[in-house]
Amino acid sequence: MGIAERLIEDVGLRRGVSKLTPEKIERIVNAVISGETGARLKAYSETCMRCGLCAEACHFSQSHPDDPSFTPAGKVHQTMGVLLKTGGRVDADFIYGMAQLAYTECNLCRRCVHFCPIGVDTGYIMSTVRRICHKLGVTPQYIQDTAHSHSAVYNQMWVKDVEWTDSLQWQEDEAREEFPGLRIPLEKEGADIYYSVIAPEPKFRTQLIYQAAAIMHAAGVDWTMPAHPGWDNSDMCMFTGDFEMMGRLKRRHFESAQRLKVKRIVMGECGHAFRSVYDVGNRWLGWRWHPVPVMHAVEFYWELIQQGRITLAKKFPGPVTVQDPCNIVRGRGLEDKLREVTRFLVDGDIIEMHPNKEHNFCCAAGGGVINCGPPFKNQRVAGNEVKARQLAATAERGVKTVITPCHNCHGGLHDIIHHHKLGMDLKFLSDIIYECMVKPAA
Amino acid sequence: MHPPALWDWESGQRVILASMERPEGVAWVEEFHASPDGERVAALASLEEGGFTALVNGEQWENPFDKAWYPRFSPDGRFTAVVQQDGMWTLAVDGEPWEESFDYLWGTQFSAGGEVIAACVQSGGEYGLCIDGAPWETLYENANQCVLSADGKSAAAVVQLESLKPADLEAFQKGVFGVAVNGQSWDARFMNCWTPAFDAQGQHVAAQVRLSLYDYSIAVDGKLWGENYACVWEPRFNPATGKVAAPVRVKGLWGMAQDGQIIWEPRFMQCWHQQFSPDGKSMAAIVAPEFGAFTVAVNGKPWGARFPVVTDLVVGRDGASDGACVAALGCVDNADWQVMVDGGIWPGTWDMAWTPVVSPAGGHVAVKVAKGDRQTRVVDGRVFQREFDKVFEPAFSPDGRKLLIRGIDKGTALRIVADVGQA
Amino acid sequence: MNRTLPVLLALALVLACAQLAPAQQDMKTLAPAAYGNKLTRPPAQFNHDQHNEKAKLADCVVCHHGGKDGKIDRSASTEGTPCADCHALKVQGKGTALTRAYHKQCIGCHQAKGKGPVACGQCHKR
Amino acid sequence: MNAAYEFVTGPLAWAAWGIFLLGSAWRLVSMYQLAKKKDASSLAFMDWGFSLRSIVNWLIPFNALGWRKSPAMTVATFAFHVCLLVGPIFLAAHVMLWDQFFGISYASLPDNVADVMTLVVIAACLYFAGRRLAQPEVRYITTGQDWLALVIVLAPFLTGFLAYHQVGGYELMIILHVVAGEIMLAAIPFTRLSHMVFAAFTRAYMGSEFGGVRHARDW
Repeated sequence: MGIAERLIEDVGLRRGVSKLTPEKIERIVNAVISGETGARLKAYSETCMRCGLCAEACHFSQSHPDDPSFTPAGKVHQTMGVLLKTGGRVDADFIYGMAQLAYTECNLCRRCVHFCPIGVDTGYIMSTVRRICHKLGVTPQYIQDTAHSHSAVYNQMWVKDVEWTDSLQWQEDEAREEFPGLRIPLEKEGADIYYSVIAPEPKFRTQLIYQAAAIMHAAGVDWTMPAHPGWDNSDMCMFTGDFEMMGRLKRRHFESAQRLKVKRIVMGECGHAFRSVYDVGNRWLGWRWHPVPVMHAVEFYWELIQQGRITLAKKFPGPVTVQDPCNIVRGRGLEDKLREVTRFLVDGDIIEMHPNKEHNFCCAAGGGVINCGPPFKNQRVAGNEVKARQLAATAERGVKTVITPCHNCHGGLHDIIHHHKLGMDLKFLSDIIYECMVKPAA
Repeated sequence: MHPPALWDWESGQRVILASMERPEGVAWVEEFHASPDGERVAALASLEEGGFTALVNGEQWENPFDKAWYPRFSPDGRFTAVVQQDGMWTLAVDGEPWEESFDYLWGTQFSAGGEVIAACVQSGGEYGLCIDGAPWETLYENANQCVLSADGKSAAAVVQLESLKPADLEAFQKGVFGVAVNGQSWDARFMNCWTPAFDAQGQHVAAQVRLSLYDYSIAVDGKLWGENYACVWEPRFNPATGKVAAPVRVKGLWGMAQDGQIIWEPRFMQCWHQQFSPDGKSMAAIVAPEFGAFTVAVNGKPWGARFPVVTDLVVGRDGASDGACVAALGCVDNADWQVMVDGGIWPGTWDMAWTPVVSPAGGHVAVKVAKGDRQTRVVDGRVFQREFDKVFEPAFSPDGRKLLIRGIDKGTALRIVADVGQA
Repeated sequence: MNRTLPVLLALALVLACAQLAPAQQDMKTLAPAAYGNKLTRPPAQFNHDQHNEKAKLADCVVCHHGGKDGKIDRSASTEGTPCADCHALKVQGKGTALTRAYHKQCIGCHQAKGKGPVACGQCHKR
Repeated sequence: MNAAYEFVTGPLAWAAWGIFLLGSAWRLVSMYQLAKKKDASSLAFMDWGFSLRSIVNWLIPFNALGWRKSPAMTVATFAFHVCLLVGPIFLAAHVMLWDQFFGISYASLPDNVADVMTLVVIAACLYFAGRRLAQPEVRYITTGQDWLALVIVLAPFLTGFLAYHQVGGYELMIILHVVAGEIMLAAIPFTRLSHMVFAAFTRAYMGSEFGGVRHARDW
């Protein structure tokens, strides 16, 4: 049992380990551990009592009940545990497995936090393992490619400067057919809201930008989007362990908003991006909090509804269930607002998944796992049988729609629903708001 | 009109545009901009019959365009916008489009005096810069982070020198990026290049470069410093000595290096936005001596004030000592903005504040500020008595005695010249 | 047969008396009445004469000291006075409580001499 | 016997307590220094209220999701920790020693209660050992350190129980018991048992992040 028995061939990992020597491994492992980690790692590694309670926490271990190498502590045991025990004297094959495990078998969802009496933060340990992998140059191909894209064009999808504004202008044109006078105001200094998205939106999911513009227009929001890089709030570098690039991206994002003198940043329905600007990237840069307030779309829609700025022409037919994304629920406590918004939009019950809210199971896509691409897809889907069971239980009670306010959750649940032929639809809140709201005429 | 010495510095108030109402035939008017001399206000407008135009002091441009965006006044007072006609993009300057048009054009930039206008262009899938309507001879797979020298005679951009196949890690890590100056790329290629910057004379270019996924340095005219760092931020040339300074990260902390030598010991949680004084004798930067606590350091020595966030650092001349006048903004959670000048904090907090302006001869600082829906400015710590719906960047007369206030209030665009002492 | 009962009764009486006012000659344990009938541990094994013989103790005052206010006076013998007469189970103010007095007296001496029981179970035998 | 007993209850006891107290203090201080140097962005979020909120919520049996999902372990670990701490501190014999050595006197448990608590600790240790052997997810992550910690904890209770009941050679057993207890004390700062020193802080940090930043429960 263990990662060595389930290795998956990946161009990036193979290329990375081919360049390693034992000396380099030892040097870098120790450079990261002694140079970049401190009391947290020391305390965690020393006081983890190996009680195994966390086995109940992880969707991977719950989906592989007979394989203890999928438990949170089991994952640490096979990675950081070995590095600390051997002082980094491990071979390249070990690094291959360690990287595969850290990048593709832990979503950094931190559900295990609810299971560890001592408060060991497995997500932090696995992030540190990833940091070491990054420093060793051993990262899966597809996520590394997004990291490259981030560094070259400040977004994760190789979207060039022109393609960004061009997409916005194209969406603006389209939307004006439906909403005469609608604007996607670019570079509007002093706007209330700076709206930022992740690069897949201009690249593949332009309807989300369309919908956001429609909602902003209908609600009469004073908003803007930047015409320069910084608009992409996503951050795969945070997940590859390239913290220097993570910081660079976050700096660009926040300074883009600061330059426009906006009051706050509202971001689309993405979880990991929220995490990167809410409490990760900002800290690497020395900011205790985000220097410009950031608000996830769930909270923003909730606020618009509270203020009566969204009126519905109809309600969305329920029942529905809601997926609680780890980064905005366990990471920000938006579970109640998510339900209030859902209740406002939906005619019918919210059939809850069990467990739910901050105890909900991860989608198995987040934490950069889905971004590691096709080689790891089967393992990822197999690693979340529990989510399939959760969803199937709601489907049995008549749920056809899963409200999923997170891009990664969308990707993850889509694959699970498809694999298990659950026949459920996934919706962003903005899909439903757009579909149901009163659309202002000219 | 340029230079500012030629502007009307007669004290008093003039109405530039009495009514900012939407004219007949206009579907909507976008955000207003004011010319630096305050003589003109302009906005882009959508026409009811389709197409876009600009309203400059209420007058429409002669010919409308299919689309128009990115409105900017040049420092010498010309109103520009990126426009599209028949599917092709170009720049319109006071309503006149450049002769050449492109598949796409964006990111208008001006020389310090405004005589030269540049923009980024894409033509046939290739990218480069276009200066006063003339594109670079060589265009690239990609070009971004464009920058124009102060005199407008040179332009630089980060360029991609080779195509990348999808997800080709090997090729990317070998390095396909460089810096092109006036269309001519450096010989050296890097994994990444960022923020090219010109020296005062527009002769040299320095940029951040990434040599591997982990090694960062500064390249000047394509030549590396020789020292590598865990990370670097944007380089700046000393206007007097031509030396290059850049923040560098060493063992998890930030300091400042100059031409590859550490000049500020790495002891900050953050250090960035360094600027030299006009005489090159002082350098200031935004630093965080502790986690979450920012301030300004001048020549490596931090001020006593601490804010969770510090922005908008400017370094100007100090009139009295002939040294440097350093101003910056501090805020808490993007609210409660305060103005710091030379280590002191002005009284009063604001919902928002804009980059401080130091008078050219030194001695005075003006800051645009907002409270609620009203905007005004603070000069040398005193609040200007009058509030506006909107004000634009402040400007001092060359002798520093007068202050130009460009504002919009109750639907009227105003130009006010006030004595600095009474402002 | 009919002589058995009186003998048993006499024995019982002697034992009862021994419990109430133990004669030194018969003393096998230290379990004064002050503790009542609820002892935390089995009574400490203590055979007075045997102990003194073995320890070569001729002078009674070594154990049966005088004193007051928590200060021991080795010049004033309290020979014949049971410990519990002076050391109350619980003390108010100065003075040493009975248990502590026993422990200090016995263990202290054993430690000083390097002989004799010092750990709980050595005296409080089951 | 007397010399050995005096040694283990005298110099060795001082040494054990010294190692325990000074060692723990040193570990705490050095850990704090390390945190200040290397974990400033974590330390900055420590918050008394949220720390206590987390600690209290985890101290309630079956309150945390983790407790609810493993009820047997929850019962075992709560019983174990309560008995482990309360038993020795309030054991009459130990109270008597405080009294004898320092004149410090405080309430003690009835011996039969303490006896049961000792058995609970021993039983819990056996249960933990059983889990380590029988439950795959525990066996997989068990290391020598974990066995060592278990043995170190089990030893004083087992020897104490035997000494109390005077089974086996009492004199040897009591010395073994004292030594085992001293080993445990001295091992606290330097083995897995250091969770006694650090767990409050790791828990507090998690509570602070979840309370003050994430606005979510961490239990």
